[in-house]
Amino acid sequence: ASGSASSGGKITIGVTLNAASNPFFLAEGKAIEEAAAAANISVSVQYANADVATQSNQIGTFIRQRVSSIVVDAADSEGIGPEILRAKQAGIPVVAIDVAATGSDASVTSDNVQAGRDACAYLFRELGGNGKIAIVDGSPVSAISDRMAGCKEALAKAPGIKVAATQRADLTRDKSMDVAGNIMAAHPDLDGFFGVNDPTAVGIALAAQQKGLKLKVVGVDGAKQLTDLFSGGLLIGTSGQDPAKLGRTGLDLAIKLAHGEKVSPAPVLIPTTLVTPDTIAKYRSWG
Amino acid sequence: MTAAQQVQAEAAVRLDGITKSFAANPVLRGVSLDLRPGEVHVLAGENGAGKSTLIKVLTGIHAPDDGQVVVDGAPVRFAGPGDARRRGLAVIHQELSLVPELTVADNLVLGREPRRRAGRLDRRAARAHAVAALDRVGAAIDPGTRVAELNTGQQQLVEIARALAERPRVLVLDEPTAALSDEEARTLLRIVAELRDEGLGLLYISHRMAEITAIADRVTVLRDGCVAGTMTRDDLSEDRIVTAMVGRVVENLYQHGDRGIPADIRLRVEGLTSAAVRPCSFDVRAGEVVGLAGIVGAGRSELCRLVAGFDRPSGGQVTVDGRVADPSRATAAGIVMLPESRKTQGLFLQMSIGDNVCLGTDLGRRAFGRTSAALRRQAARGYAERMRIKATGLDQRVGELSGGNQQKVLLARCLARRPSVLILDEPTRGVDIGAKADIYELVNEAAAQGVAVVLISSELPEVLGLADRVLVMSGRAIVAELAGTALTEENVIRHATGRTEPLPR
Amino acid sequence: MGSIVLTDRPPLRRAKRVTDWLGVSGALVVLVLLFAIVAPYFFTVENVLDIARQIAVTAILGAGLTFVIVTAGIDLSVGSAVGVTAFTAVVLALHGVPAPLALLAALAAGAIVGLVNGVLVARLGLAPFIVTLAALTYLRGITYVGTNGTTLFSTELSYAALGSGTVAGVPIPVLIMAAVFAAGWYLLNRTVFGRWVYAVGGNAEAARLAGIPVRRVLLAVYVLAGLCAAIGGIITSARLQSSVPDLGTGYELSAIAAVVLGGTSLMGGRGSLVGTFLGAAIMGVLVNGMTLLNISSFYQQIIQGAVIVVAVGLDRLRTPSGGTQ
Amino acid sequence: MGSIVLTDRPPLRRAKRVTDWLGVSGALVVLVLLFAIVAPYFFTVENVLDIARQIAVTAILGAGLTFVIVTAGIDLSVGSAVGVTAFTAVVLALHGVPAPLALLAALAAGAIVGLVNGVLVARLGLAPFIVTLAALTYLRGITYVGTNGTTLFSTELSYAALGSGTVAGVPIPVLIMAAVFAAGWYLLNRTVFGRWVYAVGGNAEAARLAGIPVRRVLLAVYVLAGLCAAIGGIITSARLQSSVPDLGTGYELSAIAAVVLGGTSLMGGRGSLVGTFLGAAIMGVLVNGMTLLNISSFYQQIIQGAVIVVAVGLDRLRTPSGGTQ
Ligand SMILES: Nc1ncnc2c1ncn2[C@@H]1O[C@H](COP(=O)(O)OP(=O)(O)OP(=O)(O)O)[C@@H](O)[C@H]1O
Ligand SMILES: Nc1ncnc2c1ncn2[C@@H]1O[C@H](COP(=O)(O)OP(=O)(O)OP(=O)(O)O)[C@@H](O)[C@H]1O
Ligand SMILES: [Mg+2]
Ligand SMILES: [Mg+2]
Repeated sequence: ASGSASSGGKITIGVTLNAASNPFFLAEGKAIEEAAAAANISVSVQYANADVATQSNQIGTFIRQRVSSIVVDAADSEGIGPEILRAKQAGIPVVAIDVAATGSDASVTSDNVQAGRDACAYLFRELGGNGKIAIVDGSPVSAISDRMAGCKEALAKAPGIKVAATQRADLTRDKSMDVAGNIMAAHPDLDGFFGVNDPTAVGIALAAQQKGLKLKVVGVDGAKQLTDLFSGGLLIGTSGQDPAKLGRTGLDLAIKLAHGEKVSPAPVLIPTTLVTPDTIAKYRSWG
Repeated sequence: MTAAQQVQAEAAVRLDGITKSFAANPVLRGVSLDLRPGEVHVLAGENGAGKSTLIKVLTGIHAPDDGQVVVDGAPVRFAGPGDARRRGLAVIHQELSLVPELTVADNLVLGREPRRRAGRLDRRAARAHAVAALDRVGAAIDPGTRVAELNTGQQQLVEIARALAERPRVLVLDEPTAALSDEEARTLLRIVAELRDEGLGLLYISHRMAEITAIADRVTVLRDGCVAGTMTRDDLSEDRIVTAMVGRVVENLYQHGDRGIPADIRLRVEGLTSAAVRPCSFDVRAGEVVGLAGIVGAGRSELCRLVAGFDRPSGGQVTVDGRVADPSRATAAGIVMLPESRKTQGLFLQMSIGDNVCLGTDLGRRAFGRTSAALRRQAARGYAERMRIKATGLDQRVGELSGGNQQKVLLARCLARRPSVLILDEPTRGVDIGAKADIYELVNEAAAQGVAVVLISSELPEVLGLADRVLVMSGRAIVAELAGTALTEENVIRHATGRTEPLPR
Repeated sequence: MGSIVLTDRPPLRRAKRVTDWLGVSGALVVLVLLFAIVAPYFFTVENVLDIARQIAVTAILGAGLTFVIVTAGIDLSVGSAVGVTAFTAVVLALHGVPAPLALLAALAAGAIVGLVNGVLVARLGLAPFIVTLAALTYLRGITYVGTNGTTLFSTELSYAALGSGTVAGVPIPVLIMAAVFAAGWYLLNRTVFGRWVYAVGGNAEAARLAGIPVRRVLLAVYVLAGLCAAIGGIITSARLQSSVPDLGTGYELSAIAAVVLGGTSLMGGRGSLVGTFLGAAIMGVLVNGMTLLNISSFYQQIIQGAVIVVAVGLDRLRTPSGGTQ
Repeated sequence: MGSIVLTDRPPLRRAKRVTDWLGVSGALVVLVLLFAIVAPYFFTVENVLDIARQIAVTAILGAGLTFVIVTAGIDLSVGSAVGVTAFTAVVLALHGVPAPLALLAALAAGAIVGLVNGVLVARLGLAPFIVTLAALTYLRGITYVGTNGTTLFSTELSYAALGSGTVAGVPIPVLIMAAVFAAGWYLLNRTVFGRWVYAVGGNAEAARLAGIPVRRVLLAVYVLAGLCAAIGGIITSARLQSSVPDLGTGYELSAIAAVVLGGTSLMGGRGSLVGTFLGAAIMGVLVNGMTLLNISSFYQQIIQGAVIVVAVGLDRLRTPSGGTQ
């Protein structure tokens, strides 16, 4: 077997995605595997356990296998940089998907700032421009901090909105449920919540439901686990990302690079779409 | 009926040609022995002769490689210790086997707890069992006390009470008096005699000659895993036993070494005290052996631990050769103590003999703290040979040695530290007679070299035989100092049991 | 028979028992008072019940772990067992299996997990730490394979009330916790089996010689830990109305922290369920109070670590023994 | 005096020593053969060096942990210590501190972390498990506070070569690992301090009475563990040319798994660095081989867990002692 097949024959693409614990990355991986099968390309999809050193090692192994190109959804945008550089020195091009990765030859990312801005702006509109909200933040990775930045932009334009509390959970339902429950105990008069991803938003909604509170919650992701709960009335919207499209676009770029074609280094931004009970019919959710 | 047939008919248990090896090391080689109801059968032998191993085969802990255990005339194969117990074989092992964190009552009913419905512990019945069992051995212990808080003697009594509570037909006692004071030992022997009269068969292991001659109906002597001789009450004598055990004649066991004219005071203890010891003062001259007598719990160990810097005193001071010893660095002042419990306070059971001798000493040590196994072996060899440690080699793990040999390893370490003051806390506990003689010789040797020796022992003949002077402790204070003609067994007991007023000091 | 001279013993030990949880209960009282003063809403009935509900799962895992740790073992796999049992319950419930059966299946799954750990520890004599570390890994793998990495959820989860319902105002998870602790306490303190657990942890060799079925006791405690993990899995999945593949990650550490804070010795032979409950409570109060005060989660971690050290340190101060245990 | 009773020692014990790692080295050989056959590239010089580089950090952490575990302790904080020392080195290097000083500072940070653990364990007599569990928590908090949760990154990190450079074709992390193991081996097997470490783990009370400075030994092993964590932090941050706030999360478990796979007993008194290296190697070979074979990461976890059990199980089979340890 030979992997240095960029000169012809079947090409192999190494893919390493952040973590298997989040359906978002799984949706990316699944889309990549399907697209690769359709294009008769072999891919190796690995998940990095959210540890950038593990991800580094995985890229190292890809380099050793002399894959034709690499797709990475980085566990850390910067920390992965040196390993990407080593891949390039070995003549293997790298495509970053979902979040930027220092040194990549091409990138396809969601516009996370837009995602946060849209979700928050929508929440503030639904509150009539006035009210008291709380935010449940997550682990400080760039995709999450971008959403927070977007939300802050929206906040700046909504002077009637007061942020009563900002707390971090760990992007999971169970932790955010406890955190939100505690926030609600301290501030029983909240009008709304921004959860920085969908599991967080769902956790908030469950906490509110179990406390019998009526408030409005928005998230970011557009995952099925949130959109399916629209009927409950607590969750009112989310910024829909398209992991499958991120994956497929990334794979396309990786194939082109593997064949030696030129691609633009400018990041391809996959816009997010605001998903609400009104627009859900037009949206294909995932997860 | 011939004598042999009578044995056949009457034996409650019989061991037939038992052979047992650990790895390639044969420990028992075709040992046969029987035990009749209503007799005390003493098993004697040097350390490592295989006595405990034989007991473990008898009580289902080890399976024999060859030979068989016969109960009531039928060969049996025990599935485990519980199995043997159900057949009426109770055993008190050499090593204490209680659960320290549980109460006395819990321990007494361990493994056969009285229950109510649904596995519920019947606590009232358990307590009643416990009280009855303790009464049987005459022990005044609160059943609610945790075993960890009892001293060794009390723990031993609890074990005996537990074994007897099962109403066994056969009771095996592996060195039950090793950790007991003379007084306690006497009580135990009384109990043993009563049990024999009640028709129990008792297999009794001991290194104490006086005890053996006092209680034995028959004696079987093991040497190197073989039966070296069996004698009945009528034809047994201390000399015969010892000769069979050791394979040579041991003379003058308590040989008082030649001591020169009293030299300068080496160790001076002034008003040393702690929560467990009332203020004590005494001194020991270079080359002198001072005995410390008293009943269990008199505070002998506690006092010596203070002297050796094991525990922190709350007052008083210790001087060695005129220099005040810092209690946290007693070793630096040349005070070395052989602790009371070799297993928990002395040895590193997973490490080799060589390591155990060298640890904490300068043996086998080069510049910058370098050392190697070969260096340590080499350094330890002389000590091991002098102590006549019985082992397959200096690399053998100490945990695999018999109790007496373990004690010798520990003693070797103490001597390797070249002490100017040597404190020995029960140095011959569980040690066979041959080894005892060796140890006494070493004590005399050390004294002859000018070491100040303090000897704690619960065996009075030992203290009286070796010491130049004896301090008696009672109620955590020194109550008497005996020397010369006043140094008699009677005097020691009188002071130790508090039947006199404390001496004015 | 002659009586034996025995020394009088000061009643020192007994008193110690009562103060066994001095450090942790002291710290708990201080924290509660502190938060009651500075955090509005802290000392309301709702918030106290909330805290109780939030600690329920940790406390229940801790209850099972207490048995294991008293035998001088450890179970690192309870977090992963929460994940795999939650998955079992949810996947069956979503496929129309009646709730009682689905829950029984989850409990059975927990028992099997414990049985495997127990067999490896008790029969093969492997070290509990490594056996359950392996289980932590492979159970998570099994959950991922089973869920294919996705979240299973339903707004109509048949047994959701077990997570969010209340009886007379008390959340059901709190009632379950109370039941688990009551049963566990009875088992540990009032039955023969409980004595055996302490005996095995205190001196396994002595227990064996006394004829206690040491292996079966060990097997049983791991099964108990597995069952408690299953109860935790059921409550969590009921509350979340879903099975999340990485559910329970890291729970083992909080649960062990609760047990050890409660004074149970990792060396075995000593410990209590009351202590475990107090240990879980202190962590729950701390997190709740700090969140009410809107303390940054970065600082929360530092404070949590410090409180653990202080609580066990206080415990230690009353027994001024040097050296190591 | 009479005859000497030290009989000649059968060469049995030595032989036993050699098979101390039978299980893990057997499993390692089997895995290597298997992968060499089925995975192309596996048995190339580059890949073997790659594996060595990938296990370097785990193995180095394991080396420090071996000392701690031989004293019957544990250090759960090494993963968080990797994070905090990596941060120390990177932040200083990025602010223009010369590389040697920045690295020294990181080592000092590691030593301080170890010192704090050591003081709490050795002086206050707190249980190592809970002390280092607390450290795991607060050290992570400190790293988050220090970095404010962001990644510090520079393409020009002055000491980057320590992560990615090679000398005569051998990656520098591998050389560092070799140096750490050589020094550690010497310390543990050829110095009096090494004997003390075993003695303290085997019987702390006996060690104290034998005049061994038990507390200082304990202090020292935790400092060693902290230093090893700092070396791990330096290598990782050099490799990534950055300090990532959650760097090192969970590393403690891999490192402990390596140590225990290598036959070191968690009860103390027994263990070896060679074993720890083999333990780290087996995990590294497994992950590398499975990645080469493109095995799904879900199944990888299941296989990893199973291999751990099998390896320690094999180890156990040769010593057919029943019961528990
Ligand atoms: N588990 C074991 N593994 C290896 N060797 C053992 C084991 N148990 C005992 N031995 C060896 O068997 C021999 C006999 O030991 P045993 O304990 O039976 O002696 P003993 O006669 O009871 O001595 P003591 O009077 O000192 O108690 C010793 O040499 C000991 O080292
Ligand atoms: N703090 C304490 N609480 C309870 N009992 C204590 C305490 N300190 C010491 N003791 C007891 O005081 C007694 C003094 O014991 P010590 O060992 O010094 O006596 P001894 O004369 O050496 O007897 P032995 O022959 O048993 O060694 C022991 O029973 C010991 O358990
Ligand atoms: Mg014996
Ligand atoms: Mg004593």
